[in-house]
Amino acid sequence: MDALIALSLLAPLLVAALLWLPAGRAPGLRLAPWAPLPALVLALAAPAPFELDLPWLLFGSRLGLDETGRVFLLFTALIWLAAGWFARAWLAHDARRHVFAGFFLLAQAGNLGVCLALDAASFYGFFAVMSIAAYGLVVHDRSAAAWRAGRVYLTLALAGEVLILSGLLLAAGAHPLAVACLILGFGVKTGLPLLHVSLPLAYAATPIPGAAVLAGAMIKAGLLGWLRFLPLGEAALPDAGTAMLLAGLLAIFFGSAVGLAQRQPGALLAYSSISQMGYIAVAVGAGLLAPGLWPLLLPAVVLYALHHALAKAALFLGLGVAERHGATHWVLAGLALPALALAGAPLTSGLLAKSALKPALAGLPAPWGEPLPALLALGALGTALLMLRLFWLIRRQTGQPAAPGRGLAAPWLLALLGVAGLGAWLAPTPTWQDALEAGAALGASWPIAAALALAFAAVRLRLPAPRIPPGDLLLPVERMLAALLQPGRPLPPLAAPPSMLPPPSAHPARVEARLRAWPLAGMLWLIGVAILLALLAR
Amino acid sequence: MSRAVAALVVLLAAGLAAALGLAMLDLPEPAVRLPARVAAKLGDSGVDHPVTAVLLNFRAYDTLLEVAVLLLALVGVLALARPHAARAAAPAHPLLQTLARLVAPLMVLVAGYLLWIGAHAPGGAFQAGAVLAAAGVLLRLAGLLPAWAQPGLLLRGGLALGLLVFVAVAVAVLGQGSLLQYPPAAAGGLILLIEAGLTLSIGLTLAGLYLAGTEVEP
Amino acid sequence: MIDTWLPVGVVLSSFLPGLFIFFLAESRIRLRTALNLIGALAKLALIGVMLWGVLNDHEYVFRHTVLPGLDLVLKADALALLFVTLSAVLWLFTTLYAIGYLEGAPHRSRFFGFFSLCVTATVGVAMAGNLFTFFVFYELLTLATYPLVVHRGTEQAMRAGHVYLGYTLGGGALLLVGTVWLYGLAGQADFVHGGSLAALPPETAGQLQVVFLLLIAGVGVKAALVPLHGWLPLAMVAPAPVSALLHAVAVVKAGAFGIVRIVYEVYGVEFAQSLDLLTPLAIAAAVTIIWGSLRALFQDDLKKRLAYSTVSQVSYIALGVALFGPLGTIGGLVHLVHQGIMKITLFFCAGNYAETLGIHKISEMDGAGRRMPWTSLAFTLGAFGMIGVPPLAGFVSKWYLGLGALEAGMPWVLAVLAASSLLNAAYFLPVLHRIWFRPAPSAWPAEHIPQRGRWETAPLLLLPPLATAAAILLVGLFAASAFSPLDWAKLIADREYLQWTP
Amino acid sequence: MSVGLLYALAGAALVAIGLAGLLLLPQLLRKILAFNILGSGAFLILVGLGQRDGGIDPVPQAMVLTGIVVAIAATALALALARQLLDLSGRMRLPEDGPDAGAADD
Amino acid sequence: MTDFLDPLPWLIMLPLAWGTLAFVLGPGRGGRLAIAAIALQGLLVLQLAGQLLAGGARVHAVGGWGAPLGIDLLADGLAAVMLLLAQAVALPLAIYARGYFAAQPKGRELFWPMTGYLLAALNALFLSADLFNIYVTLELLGLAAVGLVAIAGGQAPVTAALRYLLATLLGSGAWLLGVALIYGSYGSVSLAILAPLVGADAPLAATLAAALMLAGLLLKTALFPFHFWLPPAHGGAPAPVSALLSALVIKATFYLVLRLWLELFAPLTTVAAAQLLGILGAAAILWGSALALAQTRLKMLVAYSTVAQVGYLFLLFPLATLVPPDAAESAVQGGVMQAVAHGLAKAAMFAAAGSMIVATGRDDIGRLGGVGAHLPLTLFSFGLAGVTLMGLPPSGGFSAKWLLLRAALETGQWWWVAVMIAGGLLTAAYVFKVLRRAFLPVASGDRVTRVPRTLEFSAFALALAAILLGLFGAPLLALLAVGGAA
Repeated sequence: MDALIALSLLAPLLVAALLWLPAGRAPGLRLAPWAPLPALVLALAAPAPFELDLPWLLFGSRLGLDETGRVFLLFTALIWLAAGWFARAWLAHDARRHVFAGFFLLAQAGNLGVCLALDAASFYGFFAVMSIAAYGLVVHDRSAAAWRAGRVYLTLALAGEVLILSGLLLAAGAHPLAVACLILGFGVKTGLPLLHVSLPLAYAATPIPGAAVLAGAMIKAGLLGWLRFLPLGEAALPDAGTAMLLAGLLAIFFGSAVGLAQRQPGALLAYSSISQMGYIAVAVGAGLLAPGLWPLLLPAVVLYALHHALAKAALFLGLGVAERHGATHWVLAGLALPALALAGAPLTSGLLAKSALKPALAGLPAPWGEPLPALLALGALGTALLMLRLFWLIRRQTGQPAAPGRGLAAPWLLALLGVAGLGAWLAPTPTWQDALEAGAALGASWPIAAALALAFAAVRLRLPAPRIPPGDLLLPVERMLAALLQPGRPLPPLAAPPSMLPPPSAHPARVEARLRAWPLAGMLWLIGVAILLALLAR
Repeated sequence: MSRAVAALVVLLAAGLAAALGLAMLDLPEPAVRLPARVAAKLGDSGVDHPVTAVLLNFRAYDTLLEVAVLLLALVGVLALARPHAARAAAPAHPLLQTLARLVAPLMVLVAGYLLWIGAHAPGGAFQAGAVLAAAGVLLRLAGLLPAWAQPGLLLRGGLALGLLVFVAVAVAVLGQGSLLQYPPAAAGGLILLIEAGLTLSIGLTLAGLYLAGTEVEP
Repeated sequence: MIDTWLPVGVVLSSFLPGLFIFFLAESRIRLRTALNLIGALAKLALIGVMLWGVLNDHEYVFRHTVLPGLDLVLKADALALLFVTLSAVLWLFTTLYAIGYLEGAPHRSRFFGFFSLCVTATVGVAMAGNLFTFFVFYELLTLATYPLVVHRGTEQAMRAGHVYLGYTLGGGALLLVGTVWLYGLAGQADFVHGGSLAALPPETAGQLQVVFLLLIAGVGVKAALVPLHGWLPLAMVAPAPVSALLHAVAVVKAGAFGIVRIVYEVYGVEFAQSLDLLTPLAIAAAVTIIWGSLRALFQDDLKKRLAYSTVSQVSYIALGVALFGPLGTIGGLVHLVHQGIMKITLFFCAGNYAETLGIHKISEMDGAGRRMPWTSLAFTLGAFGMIGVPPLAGFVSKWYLGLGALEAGMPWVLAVLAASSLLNAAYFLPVLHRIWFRPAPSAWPAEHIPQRGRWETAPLLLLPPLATAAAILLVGLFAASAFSPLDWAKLIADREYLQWTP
Repeated sequence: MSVGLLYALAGAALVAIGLAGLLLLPQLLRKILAFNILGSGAFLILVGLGQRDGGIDPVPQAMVLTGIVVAIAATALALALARQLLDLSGRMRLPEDGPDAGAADD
Repeated sequence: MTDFLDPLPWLIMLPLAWGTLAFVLGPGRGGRLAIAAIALQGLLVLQLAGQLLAGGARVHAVGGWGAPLGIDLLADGLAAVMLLLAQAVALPLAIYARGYFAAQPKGRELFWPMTGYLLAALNALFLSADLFNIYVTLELLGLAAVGLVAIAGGQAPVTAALRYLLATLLGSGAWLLGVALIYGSYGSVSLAILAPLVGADAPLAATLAAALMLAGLLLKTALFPFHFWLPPAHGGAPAPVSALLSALVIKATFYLVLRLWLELFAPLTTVAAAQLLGILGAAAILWGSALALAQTRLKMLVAYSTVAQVGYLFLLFPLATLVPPDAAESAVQGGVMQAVAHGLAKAAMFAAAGSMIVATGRDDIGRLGGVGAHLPLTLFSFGLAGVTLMGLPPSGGFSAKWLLLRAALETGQWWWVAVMIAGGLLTAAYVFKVLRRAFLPVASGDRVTRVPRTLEFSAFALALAAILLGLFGAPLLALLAVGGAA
């Protein structure tokens, strides 16, 4: 099992190293898609709680799996596998595909490592490797949009890293600010409001397989950070909990609303992610608010993560398939599955996840316990609308296949299978039962129905879709920064470097020449005698 | 500036003189009385004249260094005298030449006397040497001596003889306990030996200061 | 007997070859190279022996009385060996690099002579057993580095040399006054754990504070504490190996090391704390960290940007020292080593770009990663290390500094660290971006060394940065292993704090 | 006031005269002569003070003899230098002591 | 037999003898003889030092009479240190001079005799315990020095020599006046006899004598503002001469100031007078350094550096006068150490400068390019000497500065600290002004020729000695302590 852990982490790294060497490019590209296989095996085969101590690594590392970690590793590995497989076909004619693969594998190693890390330092280490390597995915297209997305992504990611590091250190010192730092730091990755601006840009700019892992797997690493490092279930932190809960709610609605105003499917999906992660933030916030509920909340959160990760990855891959093959019926049918899942339609993992969440949230004290389920249901309406809007966009935009797309279907299918099966397999039985209740099904269906109605009305009435550029709040900030900082303009020097040489002046030399004249020199000497006489005589 | 400075210099010099005068008028009785000590030790000095005794015995070391100073001055003057083509001696008046020929031997004789008398009365090597040098200058003025911007080996030996003898004697008597500590019995003879050497060298040196110093092309 | 002479041997192992090299004819390349390498390897061997001894609680002390009450003491304790080992190892790499870098350049004998002297001074600084000895080698360092700074002989180099001298000699003077004053107050005292001043009568406290200021200002010049840092960015006109050595090991590190010694082993950290000296030091370091980073942001000249980065990074060491408690100590000390490895890599790479392609400015670096992937890889590791990306060296430092800040009850330091990391990223990542993601221009500014087979540049230029870059990764990744810099720093901190922890 | 003291006072006056001359006279020959006057004054003081109570003191006399020889040596060297300077520059004065040239100002 | 080998008289007679012999041998001859003899003198000094360390200060009564009738030679620690310095500087310089005059024959004819007399005068001066005898040695020294300055001929050196001669004669004249006054007051000129007689209630004559003698010595030591004669004289002479003069001759008069101040006239000294000397010293440091920095000729720069360095010597007076004995001892040690260190370093610096001038064919700082490449050892020597002058460790100059600083801080006279620090930095400025030029490549049209090895190595030996002094200064201080002068 130790060897398997090592292999899980080393496989992507070794393949990446192979890609670095010119001679290793071809074999490396062949091997790249299969790099997450050891991790997948590990996730499936490892005994649930198991640990591996590596005292010589970093500050003494501990790798291993607990239940949470295992689920995360499972879906993470699966998504990376599907995306990697997909990428081989997607980028078959890209001259820089080895570069993409390199970053892809590095980010993958980081992401898998995050799932396996059981101590702060190594978690942070893997997290950072993942975040930074993903920059290479975001800017792969080298287009202006990609550059901008990359810049924004990286800035926020680094701010997040710094916050996380500060948070981890503060937590080690049991400092009250630790929780805030951690929430915000990982919140960058999970797209908390205000920290979310990089997501739409990045998802839209990244090539499809990259976007799939970003939106599916990597975003969940932020969640895992919360789960690992926030004192969930241990101490009640009403302030932090409330803030997070509110932020989550805001994200749910804000994400849906702005998402509807998007023109690009990628950006729309990003806002959907923001919205979906809002649910999770609400749950985590609830956990902070009421530690007693956490044993109930944790499985729900994990399940929700799994569901959203797979669904979002599948949606992105489907987006790619639609782009290359055109929006055929089969493709649209395939897309419908994750879309419905996201909207929480009956018989989907989405409903399962939401069913798991609801009872736990309902246990919250006032003023949350009552209104929360209703608000969440309203959120589901937003999600459903978003999905409809997505279909609309896909149909409109992908009229002609842009490039031949052989070999894309199989990995997509793998992802769809995951969406269909994995949630069902892993969900605890009571959740199943809740979800299968008729009331639940009905409750889950009405938002979809309402959404359909609204959409129909909107199309009929030719309501102009509002238009909000991806990144929404980013634009004014960017403008302000551009005005403030013009890179390349040097700051004025603090102080002029001191010059050691006095300016060459004839003056001392002139004085010197005068001193040489006998009358003056002699006079000075006589004065010297006189002064000495005066001073010596007491 | 210069006038004011000059005035101030004069003033200060006068002030110095005044201070010197004041100081001299307010002298204490000397704590040490050297004349008495000189008189007491005169018998051991090897000479009868107290000044000569001080010069060549009690403070002979001063004299030794002083001889070195004199020779050094000549060395300095010689160093300045660039080797110009020696000017032919200017023809002098025949009367001067004759007179010089007559007087020079006499002056040598006088020098010898002064040297000998120095042990008892005013006189001694310096006086004798000065007379010798005067003879040399006289001969030179009469055109009877060649110029010597570049003294030969013999001449250099003569110039150095006095100092070398002095030094030799000074260290030869080290066995007595210290530098220039003449054995009481031999003191008179040694002093005479030194003075003899000095007379020759001082004569040559003083003459040389003149002779070398004049040998410069205008 | 041998115990006494081992430290001397370490000093001489570069001093003697250095002297000899001065007088070698330019053309004696083989002999010169052999001398250099023999010296470097001999030094490493001697250090190896002492490392083993010190680990087993042995101390190597050489003592020579210069004047009554004034001893020259060379002492190899754990702290000294940390720095000595760093210097010796990096010297070896830099020598190799310099051999490649200066191939065919004039005045190589002089260069390598002073180069060796420079390292001699550095190991002297490291092993100085008291403040006087420290000062001796500190000044020697100034003198040995000046010719290296002005080596190119251009007007710009001369001016930089001028400024360099002005600053460093001025600093030396302050250090001297402080030292003399302290000797007058307390007599001669060796560096000892916990310092030697706590026993002085309380009425001397005011004087001790002034002396502390003098001493820190003195060493702060070399450590480039703001506002004493003005020389450093100018000094980057020196040839790349010199900059590498200057920024990584020799000069700035000597200053930083001086701060370590003064705080821990002259004043004693507890006593310094009781005199309220640590917080101002921490503030000075923090200001330097931020200011250096801000200035770095606006430099287009690559080496200048690196220089300002040094200003910022070296103060991490001072910061660690100022954080009262073993964790801060560990952070500062380990950064002493880590910053060295990282910065030397960066300067090696900067030198490679300049020598191979004629790239001096960041705006010229577009696509350099394509042409020089290995150099760029090393550069990337160095830059990420500086930012503090795990599991690289810089991360380890920052981690412990952060812990130390909390331990010392100065959580505001975390904000400084965070801001600095962001600024580091802000000035390094654009460089990386250009290297890796921008298309290469049709022609390089001045391609001196053409691609030869697999070698993107001369082998001696490429291998040293790759080795140090690997070290960046390894010291971070295996920080917890035995004999890692972190491990050694912990050993020192253990010994340092045992003395006074009740 | 003894004769010796009178000599000494005269010596003090000579010192002042010599000093002023040495410092103020630009012409070198005069300077050198002034130095000799200064020296003579010092010798007078030395001998005069030694004998201020009337008795003869051979020690200062011997010293003065020595001193005179030394002064001769110095004067000779000074004259040789001045002569050399005259030959080289055509002037009998040091450059700092006034700009007017010409060997004529003796 | 032991009397016969007593080093004291031989140290004086030997140079007199070889100087005279060199004169007899003829123009330009006697170099080898001189070197051998100076080496012998060196051994004698070492023997003397050994004797002193073992048995304390020694008196040698010339003629066997003893003071006050005769003249005494006194060898105490201070004298021995100065003697050591003189021989240590003279030996390498003699070797240097042989090579130098082979390359640059101007002035070689009578160099050796004059040097012999110069050394005799120095040794005699250091050993003399008799005020009038000191006068004679001063004159011997002065005339030898003046002769050496003029030795190469030419208008500038002759002018400088004449100026120097007049200045030094004025100084000796003042000394002689003082001697006359002292003799008139006390009836003796022996230091040993006089020391107990001079007290705080000394007559005006004694005070006036002290003022005159000290002022005369200051003039001869070229303390600011009485330095006017020094730069042209030291800067214009041939290099070995400049080295001898700067290293030794002014040290001799400084030595006398020290002796008078600390011993004979100690009861007369006041804090105010000491501060005056210190202020003049400080002014010398600043003024000399500033002018050194402004020079374009290498040797003039070095000469002005001497003006500045002399200033350091005089800082010891405020630090040693009427202060606690600890500080005073430290100050005197520092002052003497500075004298020794400066002697060695300045000799090295002038020697190195001479080599550079021989090699480049001109005395121009702006045209030193290529020296670093062609004469590395010489430049290195110059640099090492500069290190000592700057007071950087490890060097004699540093040890001196250390001791002086310690005294200054112990006595709370922080303003001297500032002066010393500023002086060190200014020194660095002018030393590096030379070094940085020398590092440059040869300017087009210039050429740098090789110089004889002996030139390079002798300069290096001197510079190295100045550095080693910093590492092994303790024995020197132990020697200095003999006899309680310090």
